[in-house]
Amino acid sequence: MSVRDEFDAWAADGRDRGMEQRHWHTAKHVLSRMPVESGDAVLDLGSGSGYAARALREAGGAGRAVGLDGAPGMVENAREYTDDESVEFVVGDFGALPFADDSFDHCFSMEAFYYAPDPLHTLEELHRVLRPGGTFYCAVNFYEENRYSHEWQERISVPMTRWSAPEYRAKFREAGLYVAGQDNVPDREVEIPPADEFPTEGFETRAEMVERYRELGTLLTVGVVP
Amino acid sequence: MSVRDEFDAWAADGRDRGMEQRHWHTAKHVLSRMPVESGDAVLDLGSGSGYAARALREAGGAGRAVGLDGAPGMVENAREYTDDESVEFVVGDFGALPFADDSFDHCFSMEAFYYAPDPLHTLEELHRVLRPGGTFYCAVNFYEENRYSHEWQERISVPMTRWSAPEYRAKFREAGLYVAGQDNVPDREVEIPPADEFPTEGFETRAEMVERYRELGTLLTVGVVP
Amino acid sequence: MKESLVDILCDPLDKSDLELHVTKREGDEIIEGKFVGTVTGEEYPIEDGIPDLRPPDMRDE
Amino acid sequence: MKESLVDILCDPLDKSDLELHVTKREGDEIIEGKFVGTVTGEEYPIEDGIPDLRPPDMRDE
Ligand SMILES: Nc1ncnc2c1ncn2[C@@H]1O[C@H](CSCC[C@H](N)C(=O)O)[C@@H](O)[C@H]1O
Ligand SMILES: Nc1ncnc2c1ncn2[C@@H]1O[C@H](CSCC[C@H](N)C(=O)O)[C@@H](O)[C@H]1O
Repeated sequence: MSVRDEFDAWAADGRDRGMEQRHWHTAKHVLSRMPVESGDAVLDLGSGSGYAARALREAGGAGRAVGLDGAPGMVENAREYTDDESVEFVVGDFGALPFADDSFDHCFSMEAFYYAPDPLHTLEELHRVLRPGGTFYCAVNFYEENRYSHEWQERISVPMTRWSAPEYRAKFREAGLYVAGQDNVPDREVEIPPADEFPTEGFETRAEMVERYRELGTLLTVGVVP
Repeated sequence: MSVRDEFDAWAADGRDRGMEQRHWHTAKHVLSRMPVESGDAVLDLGSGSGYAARALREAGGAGRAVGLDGAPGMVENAREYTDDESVEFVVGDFGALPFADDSFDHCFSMEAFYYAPDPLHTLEELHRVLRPGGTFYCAVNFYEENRYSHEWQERISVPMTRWSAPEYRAKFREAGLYVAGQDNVPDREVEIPPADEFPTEGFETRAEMVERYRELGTLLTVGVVP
Repeated sequence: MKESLVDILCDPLDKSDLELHVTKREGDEIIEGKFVGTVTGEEYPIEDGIPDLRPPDMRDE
Repeated sequence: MKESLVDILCDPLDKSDLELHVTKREGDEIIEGKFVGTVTGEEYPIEDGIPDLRPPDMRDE
């Protein structure tokens, strides 16, 4: 199935808003670290419901925020949820970014990067569309160290790339980006039931759920264009 | 009073260990974000008891960690607390770093940078001693937005520079560094008494203490050498 | 989409410039129209205010 | 301090190379000695294994 088919279905059944709600727990911390200056142009790669582009404009002070997504249904929803002239959404593919060189000051991406058909090439594309000194804030919950995420591929028809944290650093460098930082941003908000309610649908034990959310959380890798 | 006089006194009466304990609450989060690769050379600027240099070697995998401090008493203590051949301490001043160009991969500094007699010059020096792509993780509790820190200068004889968060970003850029990120790292560990125990020695109300530690916390600015 | 977005858009295939053709506007907004690659000649539709800049072979319509 | 530290140290005044003079070693460690600036001629002591590379006017002794 194509990106369009898979994610238009998500957009149609409300999973865009569901993701926004869950991802916000860690995304807000990631967004608040970005060195966005008033007037900057920022890109949200794989924008889904568009919350990050909106937040970067409203709270972050960006002059222009652009969300790119490969699923037209996602982009339609994002546009509908947005009431800000300086937030724009574009249908486009991670494999062939439709942006001129040095178009953006910073780029954010949450739970989307690993869908890129050729992630190293996408890093090279980001290198191209970001100005020197621009940052790429790449946040993922699907990665090698997060063993709780491994089974997700079974439920998603689009192939996913599962790098480890060191692989993210190595690939960023291979694409010519500096690695400015990397860490696990914990989700402190998802509610974790008392121990006697386990096993649940998702976890055998409470300790596992604690590990998944409070420790592994979201893997953030920050790249900088030389 | 000189750096030596002020901080040798701190080293003599155990304030080096006291700071280590308090600063660790946020320093450990800052350290864990640094993109240190196995074998890297890292600098701890204003190393005090030396805990950060030790942590960067042990947990961070650095090949060599060097702590620099202007107070010989601090350096003596740090050396005494350290049992690792690859962690070294040097007496030196923030105003004239005794390191060759491109000597380090990364630099960490906690609660020390603002003592630099000319902080912009120190940023330029860091630019010089870090290799291209090297990062400067600059953590401070004394800064403009943290109004609870303003009075500290009254109790310390060495002049302190009180920049705001935007000023940190602007000065990093003025020194030729890229700004890769900035945020407030909360101290979630310091114990905050129940509301009816306020006013305390430090705070009028519980809300103030919550703001100071859980919200303002430590200001982290991350610079990258182009 | 706003007309100003054109400044940063390019042809996804070869990163060359795009030419904008507008068939419907609402105030500042471009609602219907298309982009044409100045080098590739490829067409990229703008519908309901949304430009579709996927490589043409990814548009399954 | 280890001898290998010399690789990254320089004269704080003009960043030129330093010459190492050792008067006491313990295994790999240099315990007593001094650095001399190859250009400035300034001396920087090593005492109890600790090199003092502050600019000389900041050493108040
Ligand atoms: N190759 C590709 N090109 C462009 N977008 C893609 C893509 N593969 C997946 N996507 C988009 O990436 C998104 C992943 S879901 C994450 C959405 C949002 N960032 C959030 O945090 O909630 C989907 O909207 C999907 O349509
Ligand atoms: N101009 C200067 N040059 C070198 N070191 C300095 C300095 N001004 C202050 N310092 C050192 O900076 C340290 C600040 S206290 C912080 C120590 C340690 N980083 C911690 O987190 O606990 C002191 O050890 C002091 O001696």
